[in-house]
Amino acid sequence: MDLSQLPQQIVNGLMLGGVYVMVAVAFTLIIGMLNFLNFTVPALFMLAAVLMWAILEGHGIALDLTAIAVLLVLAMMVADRLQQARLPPPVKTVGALGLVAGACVFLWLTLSFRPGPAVFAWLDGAVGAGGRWFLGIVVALATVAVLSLLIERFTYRYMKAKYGDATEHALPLVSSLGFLIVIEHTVISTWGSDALTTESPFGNASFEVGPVLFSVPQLLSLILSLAIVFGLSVMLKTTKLGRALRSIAERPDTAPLMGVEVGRIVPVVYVIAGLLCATAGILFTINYTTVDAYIGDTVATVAIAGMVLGGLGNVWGAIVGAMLIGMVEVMSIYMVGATFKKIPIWGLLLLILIVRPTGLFGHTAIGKGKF
Amino acid sequence: MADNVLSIEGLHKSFGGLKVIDDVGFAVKRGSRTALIGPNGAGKTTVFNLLTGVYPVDEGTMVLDGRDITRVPAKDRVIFGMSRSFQNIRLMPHLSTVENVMLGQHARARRLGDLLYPLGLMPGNRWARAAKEALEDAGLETYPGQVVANLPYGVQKRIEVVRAMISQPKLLLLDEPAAGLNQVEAQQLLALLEKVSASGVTLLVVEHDMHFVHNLCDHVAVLNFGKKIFEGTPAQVNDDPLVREAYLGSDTSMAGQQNAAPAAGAADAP
Amino acid sequence: MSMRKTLLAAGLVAAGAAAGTPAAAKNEIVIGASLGLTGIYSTIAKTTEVAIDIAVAEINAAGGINGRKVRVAKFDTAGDPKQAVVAVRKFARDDGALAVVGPFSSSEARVAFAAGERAKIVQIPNASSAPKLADKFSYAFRMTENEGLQFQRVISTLKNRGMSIKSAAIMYGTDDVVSKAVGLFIMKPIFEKNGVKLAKAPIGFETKAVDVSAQVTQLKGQKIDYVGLAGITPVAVRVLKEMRRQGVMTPIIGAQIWADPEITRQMAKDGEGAVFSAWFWYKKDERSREFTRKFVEGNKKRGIDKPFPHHVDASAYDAVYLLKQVMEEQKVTGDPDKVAEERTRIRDGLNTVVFNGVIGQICFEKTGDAQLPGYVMTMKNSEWVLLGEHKSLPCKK
Amino acid sequence: MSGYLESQLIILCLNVIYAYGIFLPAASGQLNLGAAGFITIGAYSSAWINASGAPMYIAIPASMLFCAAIAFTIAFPILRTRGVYMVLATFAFAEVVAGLIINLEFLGAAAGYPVESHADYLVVVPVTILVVLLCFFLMSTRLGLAMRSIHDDEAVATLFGVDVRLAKVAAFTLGAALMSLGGALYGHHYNYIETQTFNVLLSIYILLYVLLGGTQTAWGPLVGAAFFTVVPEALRQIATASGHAWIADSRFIFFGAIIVLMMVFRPEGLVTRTMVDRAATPFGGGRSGAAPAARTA
Repeated sequence: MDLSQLPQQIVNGLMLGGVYVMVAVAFTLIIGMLNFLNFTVPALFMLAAVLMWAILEGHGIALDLTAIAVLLVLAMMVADRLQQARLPPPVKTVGALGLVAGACVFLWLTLSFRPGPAVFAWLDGAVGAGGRWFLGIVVALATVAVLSLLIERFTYRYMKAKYGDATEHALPLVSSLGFLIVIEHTVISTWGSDALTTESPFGNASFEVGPVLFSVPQLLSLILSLAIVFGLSVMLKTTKLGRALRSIAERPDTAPLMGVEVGRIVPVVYVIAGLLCATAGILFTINYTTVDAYIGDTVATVAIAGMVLGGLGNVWGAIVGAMLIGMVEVMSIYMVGATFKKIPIWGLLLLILIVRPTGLFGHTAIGKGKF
Repeated sequence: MADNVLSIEGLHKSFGGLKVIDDVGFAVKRGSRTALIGPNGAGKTTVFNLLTGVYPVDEGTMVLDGRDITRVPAKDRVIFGMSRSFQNIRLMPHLSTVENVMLGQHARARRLGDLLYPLGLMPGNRWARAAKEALEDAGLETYPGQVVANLPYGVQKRIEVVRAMISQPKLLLLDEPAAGLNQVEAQQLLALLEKVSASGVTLLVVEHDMHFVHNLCDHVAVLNFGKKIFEGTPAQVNDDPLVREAYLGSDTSMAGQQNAAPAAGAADAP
Repeated sequence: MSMRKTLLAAGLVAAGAAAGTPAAAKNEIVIGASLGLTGIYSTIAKTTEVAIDIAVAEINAAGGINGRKVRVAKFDTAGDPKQAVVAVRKFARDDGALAVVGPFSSSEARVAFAAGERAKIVQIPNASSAPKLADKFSYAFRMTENEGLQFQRVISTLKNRGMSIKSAAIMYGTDDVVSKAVGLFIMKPIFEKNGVKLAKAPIGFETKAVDVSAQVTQLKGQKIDYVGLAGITPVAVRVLKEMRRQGVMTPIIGAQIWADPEITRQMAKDGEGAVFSAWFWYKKDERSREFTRKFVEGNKKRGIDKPFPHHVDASAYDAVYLLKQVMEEQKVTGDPDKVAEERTRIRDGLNTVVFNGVIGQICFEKTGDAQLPGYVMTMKNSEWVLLGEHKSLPCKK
Repeated sequence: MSGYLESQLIILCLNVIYAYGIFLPAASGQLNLGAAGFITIGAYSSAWINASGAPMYIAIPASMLFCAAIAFTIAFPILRTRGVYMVLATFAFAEVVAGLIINLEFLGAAAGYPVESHADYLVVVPVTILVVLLCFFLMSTRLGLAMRSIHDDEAVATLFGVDVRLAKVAAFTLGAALMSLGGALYGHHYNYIETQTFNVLLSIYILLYVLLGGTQTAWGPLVGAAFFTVVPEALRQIATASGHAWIADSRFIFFGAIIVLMMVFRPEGLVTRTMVDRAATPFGGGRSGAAPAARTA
């Protein structure tokens, strides 16, 4: 072991922790509010990263797929509204049929014209290279946000319908795993299983402080992640929405009595968690420039460990935990080698779960319920 | 000694510094039907939970049929002859009626041979027969494949009593048995409890419905803020100044909203 | 209940469709192709399918094998060893196949070999290069070159061309059998044997790792001519990019694991100066160029954009022609009554065959591993440039 | 038998055994996401014992005992955790096992480990049938009743004299032994094992078999494992039959969507208690129709 590397390795650990932070916070947010381990988080993270890559590399099919996904979700939401609306049944039927017809026509148009490449051609001509960056960020955020709504509908809403019973708590877990499979395989069958690489606009921009190298995009992402998470926790503390969220987290049964519309707030939680994943994914693409269909699993499993370390349901705990776990990973590679990496990370997690299941800063109440 | 199925002395329990049970002591006579009443939050259910071992006691002793059960683990207390029903029905929602009752037999079937006896494969086995008979005695039909989650509330309440009874207790603890029942269901339950009592089992009942208490019980203990403030017959309870104060002095809206205050119950009574 | 009926119906559909798969008809010769068309190897296995299709189309256009048409029975294993066993049993028992091209990965091959040995049917993987996989099986023939031999060829070429390689560091995948073997048991001894000083003990990384900064930091400040990189393409690209990010500008050197045409794009300018080897060179001769042309075109038709064939694609293409040659030498008929005996004749034929394909000259050792040529390449301006050519060794019999 | 059907049957059998290994704790309310860990232990220990000279029919039971001993030891700390924590703890356990095996050179480390004796379908299928029968038997006993009671309401089960900890440890240990059996049979059937095949995805899938099948009756894991084995194959066959390769290409997308939809229509799993009992009593439909309460699907 070469001690002169230590400062650089510490920085490496912090930067890696920065990758895990937002994913860990996304996990902890949903687990804290809804007591549910959301397995779509890895998929959403990966999807955002891959969409960002696809748009940077000018894969028109990304836009086609996005358009189809967004359309389907919107159609579903309109259908929901329609069902709840006070309208005479014939109008509802006609409306539903019209919706289906409209969706089919749009689907057909998208599949036959494939507008993606044309959009890229126009974009590159009109805006230049920066246009793709902007488009990539917008598309990744929007798609993931919209998909979060879809996922909320098929996980939490069904859990709520059956709340209070042992078996049904596994329901959102199973549904979220179903989504994980769908999203991962959509990416694999569209872009394959290989590494997908692009160029970062920052190149390898970096600066050195003494013996330690800081990479500009990495540093920026770390600062950005921390700023976003900080903003989030301020939002949770001060705004009306934040108070509503906390009241759901603390007392899911009585929150409705206090005037909190759980049905309207929960989708917000999902969208926030989704946007965190998406931001993490976008930053990942910018930083590492190499993505594939499996990065979600790799990053998210370690992020889960970080979340547990910090204590379930605690945003600041997730930050500290994720940074720590990044450090543990880097230090174990540095000191004993990558072969042994799994043992310290997962051994630590196991130990914490058994000895101090609340993690460093967690509440005792969270996650104790049965499935 | 032999007269009392249960005697409690100097019971104390605090949760996080809050005294929930403060020096409570009373005795339940063999064959009696004792009611434990008091305003909301008086600690009645906590007494039940201490008795059945859900929580450990801080101080005090509990003697069941001559045996000190204070330190006996919860899972073993049922063997010594104490069984209970719950405030909110806690039947096993995914088990059938008969299976729920068979759970009540568990205390008497803890040998390995009993544990590995294939109840489900032998439809006519003695355990299932006993459970079915107990249900029929209670006037409950059983339907194959009917999980209890979908049964009416009153039926579930009675199944709870049957489940508790089949463990052959000496003392049956009933936590608000009449809560949430309509008139007819309350009558059916009362009839069942009369029958249980007639068979020699002692009843200890936590109940808000004073009408029900008057009809069923012969002895009353009143708790307020974790302390016993009264013990006597149901007829005396309305006249006790401390009891009146405890109920009327508490939030009147609460007394009005629930059919809880003994005063209201007494007014109803003939 | 209706759900169970649905399940039952689905089961029946599956069973019916499986039972309905036509066994070999008379006058046709069936070759199985075990491909990982979905799952983790899908990107690379899809082009293998194209290569096989080209070979079969060419053979059929030229009159088939011994006057019989060739049909390929394909099975998608999704990269799952269990499904690779399904594939070989299906080819052997249901499809009446005479031989199998595939399975793709070493994980699949090592379980499929055991099943193929019991079914007595030849399997020719085109990409499995984990050491000592086929020795115990008489029906296993791997059309891949020994990683150690290839790496020695890389070092020899560098020396012949007078390129300086005095010191090196090794980075290897710890959880992938080929990567680990190449890193620890091939690169290390070969470097030492050739007088290359190892600046550090080999540094490991996990194949699925997304961040290798901690490993690359350990390279910093070392005076190294080359970094020996033993890892499959995706993680090799990650390591390379991380090296450049941290300012380690040393070129990488490797054997065959990441010799994928895609690296011209994936590594792009970061791959400048990388040295590696492959057993196929698409500009070798007119036949190779012709195959390359058809291959690129065939892929384009399926919406896949490839610059030129991967050497495993060339292996799949040659494997079909190799089977043709052996079948012709052994006068195989594909007659369903004689399938069992003809499969064994194909095996015996493969043991002695000497074949010339787009790869070059091919023969098989007793271990079931092929002797293939080696082409040592370097990357220049995101293009592959040939540094040296090594003819395949003769097989000891 | 067709080679295709026989091989798929083997896969089905292994999946069924794994599923029962997860089902036993799940039936008593414990979600175990560590299947891969126990399967790895079973596969490697049986292979190692077999390689040391013991015949397969000794190696497999010995590996089951070994795995059961490990499960018994870790059951006490792990079963202290609940809910999400238990899911994560078992998951972490599986990762630690994988991390250990990859470093054990005498078990082949990354290169995998060859297994000597071969177990063909004549071994795998009867053993699977035995496992299924055993689990049906177990769930019909009073122990099974106690496990299902713990699943529904642990506190009440305790008050009726159920030794909750003992029942949970028994279910966890027995489940681990079954998974070890599954792993050992995997090794002996395919004759080569590597820890990379027993990954998180495997644990997730097995948990899905059980939850999708339903944890209320012993039919659940059987139906769940069959569903997971048959549906992707059915999609493959549909693709072949219809000539649309894209169906085969995207069959896992359909598969995931089916899982999500399944949860909408059958949130308690494919097989529920009510369903089994109705099927078991031919005229039960009419009688339970007369039940006093309105039922929900």
